[in-house]
Amino acid sequence: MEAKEVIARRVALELRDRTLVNLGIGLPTLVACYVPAEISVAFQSENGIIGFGEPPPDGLEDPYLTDAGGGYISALPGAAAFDSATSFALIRGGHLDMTVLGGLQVDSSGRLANWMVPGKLVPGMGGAMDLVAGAKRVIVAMQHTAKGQPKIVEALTLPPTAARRISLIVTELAVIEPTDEGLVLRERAPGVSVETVVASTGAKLLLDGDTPTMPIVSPERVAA
Amino acid sequence: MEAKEVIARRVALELRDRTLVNLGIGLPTLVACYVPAEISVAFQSENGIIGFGEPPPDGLEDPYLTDAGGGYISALPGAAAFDSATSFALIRGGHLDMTVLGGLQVDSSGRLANWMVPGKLVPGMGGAMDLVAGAKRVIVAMQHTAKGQPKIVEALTLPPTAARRISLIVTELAVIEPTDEGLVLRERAPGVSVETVVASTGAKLLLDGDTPTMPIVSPERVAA
Amino acid sequence: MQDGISAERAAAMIPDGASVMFGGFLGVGSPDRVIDALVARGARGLTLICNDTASPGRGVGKLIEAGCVAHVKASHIGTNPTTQKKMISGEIEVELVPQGTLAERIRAGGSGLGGVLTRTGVGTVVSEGKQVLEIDGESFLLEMPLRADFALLRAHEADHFGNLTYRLTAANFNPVMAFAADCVIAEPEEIVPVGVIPPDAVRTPGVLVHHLVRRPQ
Amino acid sequence: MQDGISAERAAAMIPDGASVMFGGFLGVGSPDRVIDALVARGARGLTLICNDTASPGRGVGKLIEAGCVAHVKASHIGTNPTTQKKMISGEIEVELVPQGTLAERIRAGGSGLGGVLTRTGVGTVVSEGKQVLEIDGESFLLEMPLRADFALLRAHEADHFGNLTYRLTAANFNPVMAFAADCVIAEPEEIVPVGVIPPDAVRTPGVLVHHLVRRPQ
Repeated sequence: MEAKEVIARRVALELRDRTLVNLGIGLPTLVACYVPAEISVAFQSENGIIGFGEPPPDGLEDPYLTDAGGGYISALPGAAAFDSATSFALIRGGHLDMTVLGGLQVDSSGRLANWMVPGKLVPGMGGAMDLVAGAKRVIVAMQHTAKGQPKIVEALTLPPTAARRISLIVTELAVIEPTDEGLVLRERAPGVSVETVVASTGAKLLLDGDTPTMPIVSPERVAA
Repeated sequence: MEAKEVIARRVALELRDRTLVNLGIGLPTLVACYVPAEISVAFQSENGIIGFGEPPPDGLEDPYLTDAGGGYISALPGAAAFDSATSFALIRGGHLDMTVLGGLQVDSSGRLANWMVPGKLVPGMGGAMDLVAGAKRVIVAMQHTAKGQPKIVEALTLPPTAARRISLIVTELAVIEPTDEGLVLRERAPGVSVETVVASTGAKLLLDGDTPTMPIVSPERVAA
Repeated sequence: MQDGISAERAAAMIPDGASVMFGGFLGVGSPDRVIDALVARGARGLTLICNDTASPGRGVGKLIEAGCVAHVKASHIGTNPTTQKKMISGEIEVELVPQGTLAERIRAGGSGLGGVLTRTGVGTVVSEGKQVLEIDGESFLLEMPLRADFALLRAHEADHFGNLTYRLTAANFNPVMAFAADCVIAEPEEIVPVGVIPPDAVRTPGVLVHHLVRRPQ
Repeated sequence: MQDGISAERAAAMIPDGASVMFGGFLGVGSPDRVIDALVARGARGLTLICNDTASPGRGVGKLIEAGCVAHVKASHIGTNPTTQKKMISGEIEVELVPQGTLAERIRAGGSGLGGVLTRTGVGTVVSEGKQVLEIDGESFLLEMPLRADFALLRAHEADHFGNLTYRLTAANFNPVMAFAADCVIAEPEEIVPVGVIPPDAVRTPGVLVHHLVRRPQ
């Protein structure tokens, strides 16, 4: 299984029934493919819609129905459209149960950096700062390392996205929870040892008893 | 002509073409009856509509279409309905060209009191404080005296509605404009002498040359 | 969206002493059936957040008369002599809030904002005890966000997801209150299947609504 | 509402150096015909207030490429390499604003509020040089209202009074920008007689709209 699929499948297990969820562009978007069959989740796109689905069939695209990445989407029955002020009232007012975002770095205090690399990449924060400041749960879905370097570090070297501590980090190697005491290793991926996770991590990891293997939603449980 | 009609007719001359106007409950509401035929005004009701007209014919009332006084109204073609937050975004954001309000007192600095009489009458300010703080022009339409006592006074004895200076006072006796220098008597009603106005006013009135007679929109110029 | 609940069930969910936002403007756009059920169950000590207290026998005016209310935050109580009488006798505590400020405080409470900065109320009794900020040489009052335990809305249509529409001037405070309470209960005129309300016609997204009050059986 | 104007006339009304809000999200819901006309007339020195700078050849991306722009206030420029290049070369000055903060700053500018108090940006570079208020033990950043000389909107339908509707995700920043500029110009897909848009379907009241761009003749 590819790293991205492992991550997306594990994040999907964090989804809860009857909740509102925002998926960031890129890897987080994959999570929508692995929603467990027994639960119903409403996805929000910050450009102004709740209740969207797969891209429409070829030739049936609506130029006025796109996601936050600009891709064509479908509206599901019961969808609601709204403007940007309403969209961020939802995000910042505590109405968003969960957001899944990519990350460049997370540090030992659980702060996330994911919007710029000074001098190299200055795309802008888009809605990321609002999402991290406002969502009830913030899940960072990212590969464990970049070019061999740990992305989980003692202290951020990149500009933080928010002062707030994020809720959970999910990588292809492990599930890590930032807590008052520090980063706690909650799970390791199938076939990955605790030592491998520790060696790939740039911050101190706390162990909480045995580290169970990451459960991953199996293909047959995925919604059609 | 009754005092209220004189006032409403004179205020109607302050209406400008293609403007948005809010009329307070009571006397100010009468202004809508005297809109000059050549101009088009959109009336806003702060409970959430722009573009309303006369009460509907008997038996055709819509229980969900009322003005800020709770009376049944009609929607004119091109009306727009909206919620309270939008309504006050219009009022406080400078989008309302004019409001006409009743008054209990106006003082020499042009401050209005119109929302309570301590110990006697505490109805609440409703939208009055927002209207006075936010409308481009604030016209106070009121009778010149109450129970023989002047309502235009040197200093308010009632709690002010806003710190802001209102734009114009129209009574059955006179039109008075608050300015940096004080209250300037701009017009007197037909058949009313300057002396009568001064004698009925509790604040110093400045004269600006001859005081012309109040023009009042004549019946034939009123919109059908 | 779960199954629709009865007005009685909705009233039973709201404990004595709860803070409750009520949509409505002089009774237009009020959740009337839940109000009747609150009166019937003899609710006590409620804090009402609403534009006005309507009139005796109408809208939230029924709650005032029936002795359900301890506190009122509203912009206007002048149309209900009972509210005024109970305020003077000390039975009900009233906080008067300018109407636009009330709408914005509720919006702030529902949108995660720290407060509202407004010109309204500067230089009046409304500013007493409140912080005034000088911004670009002008004075703005800092007004606090408002939230409640419950919001009771009156809607026109609801679909099975809880998406809501409103009708003409019956919208008033309902849409903004939908964001600002821990539990949101909507009382629609009509309940329609999912898909009947087009996405652009939805004025309150269903994710905000916890319960729909069903029509009388 | 006056007669409809051409896109060229709209572009001619906007002087070089003006500040202009543009609706649109990655080019979806942008006033494309006025943008083309601004490029054609060789506008210079504009300040753009918009969510993003779309991509080269799309939406406001065309203005960036054509050298019309001196300043950009946006939440995201990552989809337009030309914006990034011109920012690095110093041709364009970019102020990055979190997307929700951008929407609220525009709303504050259009609603007469003194500022926005938000958690977003606290503890980040966004808070540099800004006031942080402690309210009920929590930190909120004070963000300033935003207004512009012009707002250019893309609408779905407009009636002859200028009442507007929007379509699905093409609404985005358009409704909030309608309140926040001295001159508001809307470019609708369809122009219909007064009365065709029902009052509850209107999302921007016509009183906010100064000019409608007519369809190509």
